Amino acid sequence: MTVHEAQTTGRSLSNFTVELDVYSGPYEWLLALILKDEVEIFEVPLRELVGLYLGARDPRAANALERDTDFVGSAAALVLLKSRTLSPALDEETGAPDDAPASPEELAERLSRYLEIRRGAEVIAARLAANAGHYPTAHAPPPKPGRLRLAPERLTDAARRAFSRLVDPPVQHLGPITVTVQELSAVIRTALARGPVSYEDLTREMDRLRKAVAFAAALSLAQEGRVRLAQTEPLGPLTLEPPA
Amino acid sequence: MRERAEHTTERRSAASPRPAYLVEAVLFASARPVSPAALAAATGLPDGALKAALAELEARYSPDNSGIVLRNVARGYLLSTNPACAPAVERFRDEARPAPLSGAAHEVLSSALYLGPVTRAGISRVRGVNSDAVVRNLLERGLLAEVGVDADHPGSPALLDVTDEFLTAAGAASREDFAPLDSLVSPEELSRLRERVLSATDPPAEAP
Amino acid sequence: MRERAEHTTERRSAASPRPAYLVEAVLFASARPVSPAALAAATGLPDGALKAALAELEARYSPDNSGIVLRNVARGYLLSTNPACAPAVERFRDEARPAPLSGAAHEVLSSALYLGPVTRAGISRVRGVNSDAVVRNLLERGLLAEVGVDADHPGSPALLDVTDEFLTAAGAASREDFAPLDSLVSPEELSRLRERVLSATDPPAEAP
Repeated sequence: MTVHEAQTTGRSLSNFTVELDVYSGPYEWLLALILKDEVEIFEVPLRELVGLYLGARDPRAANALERDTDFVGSAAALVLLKSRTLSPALDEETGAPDDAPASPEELAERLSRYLEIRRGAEVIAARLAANAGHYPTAHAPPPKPGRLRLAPERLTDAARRAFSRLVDPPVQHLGPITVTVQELSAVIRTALARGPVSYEDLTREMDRLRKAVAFAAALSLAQEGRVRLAQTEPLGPLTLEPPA
Repeated sequence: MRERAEHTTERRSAASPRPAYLVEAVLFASARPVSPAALAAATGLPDGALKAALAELEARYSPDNSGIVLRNVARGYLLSTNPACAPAVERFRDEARPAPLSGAAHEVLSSALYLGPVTRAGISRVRGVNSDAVVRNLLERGLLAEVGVDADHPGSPALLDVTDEFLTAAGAASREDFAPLDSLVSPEELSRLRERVLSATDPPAEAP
Repeated sequence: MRERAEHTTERRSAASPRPAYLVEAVLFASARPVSPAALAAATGLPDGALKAALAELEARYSPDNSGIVLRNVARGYLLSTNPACAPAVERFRDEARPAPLSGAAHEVLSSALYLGPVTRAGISRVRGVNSDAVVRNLLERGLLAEVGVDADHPGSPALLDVTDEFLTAAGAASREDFAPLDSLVSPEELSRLRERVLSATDPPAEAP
């Protein structure tokens, strides 16, 4: 551990802010907002997020290493959460998918309805795009004083809502995290001792969650310079190589 | 109303701005669509004169004729800048065009438009994923609103529907401007989908 | 700015609304007089074209020709309603229902009510999202006001607080009429809140 690491503990990412379609503000809030369902993880472009971090990264900063470590740690958590969101919701007790269709008939029915709604969404997207750029008059007089009515309950509800975001959300409902980045880092390093390995081979036997964490671990090792990631074409096979 | 109309007519004999000018001035002062009834009340114009004034203004404020356009949206009339001039307006206000909504948001709006009023749970069921965060975002943007509660369900969950702001943003005079849901997907496509699902989930031997 | 203007000129060759339309749109979207320099910057028009556009608009928006008039006032050009149409506009304003406030606006107001006077940055930090646009709207509506500056922070950012008009709208005689803060949030939340607001524009202090 370096002297810098010893001196600066926690909050290393506190002045990193992000501008995304779904959220703009301090990065350290994003995770909390996601866990509280204020921002849907599904909509957070992780790749863009990593790009923003790399763009804002200052390798000469005193706590650069700590910041990198913190970022990789939290980005790995986001990958984990996103992979869970993408897998079907499982009922904790029975392990059965939540609200599953009772019959193939019902499944077909639901998918048909979803297809229609999806088509409707495309129509709406096109109409909103076609009508963008209409700006309203700036000449509307302010309403007469005293016309506006504010409900005090809505104000106190809003205060409760906004102010309670400051406390870390409960994460128990996410269930135990049974695999860690450290574990998968060890797996990767063991594999690398025998030479380059493709991500696909490495993760072939793994479940979805482990695959996601392995990916985060590979990124983390690459950040630390302990692994080189090679990908010859976009979306092509990813190869992990020992450092030069 | 009648009294006002007479009053205005009387006064017009003196100063008398033309009917179209009165409507133009009122629309200029409103950032939201103004219903024909509200226009009539403010200007004191009888129905025929109001219609004629609006027709005149629609020609005057057409996209080919002006930097300001008149649109019939959300059951009312609204003047706004011509989108062809939007880059100049955005530079002037030093504001970027708002980012387009996400695909998830479009699906939630589609659910509310076609199935609304509908609960959050109803939207999530149709989409197959929890939609609460997207709904919250659309409520904040004023494109969805809570319009009542579903008293038939435990906890009386709120019912959501699209707003006039949504209709305005989509350039729609009313929800009837949107093609009906069952016209969006062809019967052939639906039956192909059905076949695929049933053959994938049901062993053919078990089919009756 | 220069670079932007050149860029626009280039792009106009494709779609090219007429110069007068560009100026018209910018004036429509500005509540304040716009100087010729600002018009030129926004529209990318050279001096001669801008003068010609303004002359065209002055004829179009003269008191005899329209419900909207173009005025050349001390600091620039301003569109406004034709005074002859003022009674109709006034009646409209009397009857128009004020636009309801969004959930975001309620959160910003409650932040100012309970934590004010507070800076824009403080509000944004408490809510976790940039709140500048919402704050601007509430300032325009007279529900928030700048009541001083925070001299302890770089740039001396303005301090915001709720106004008397806000209290009237909420039917309250004073801020004491609202439920106390510690009845709304837990002690843990309260201490986080204080930390958050006080850290305001500085990078937050290192954890203890």
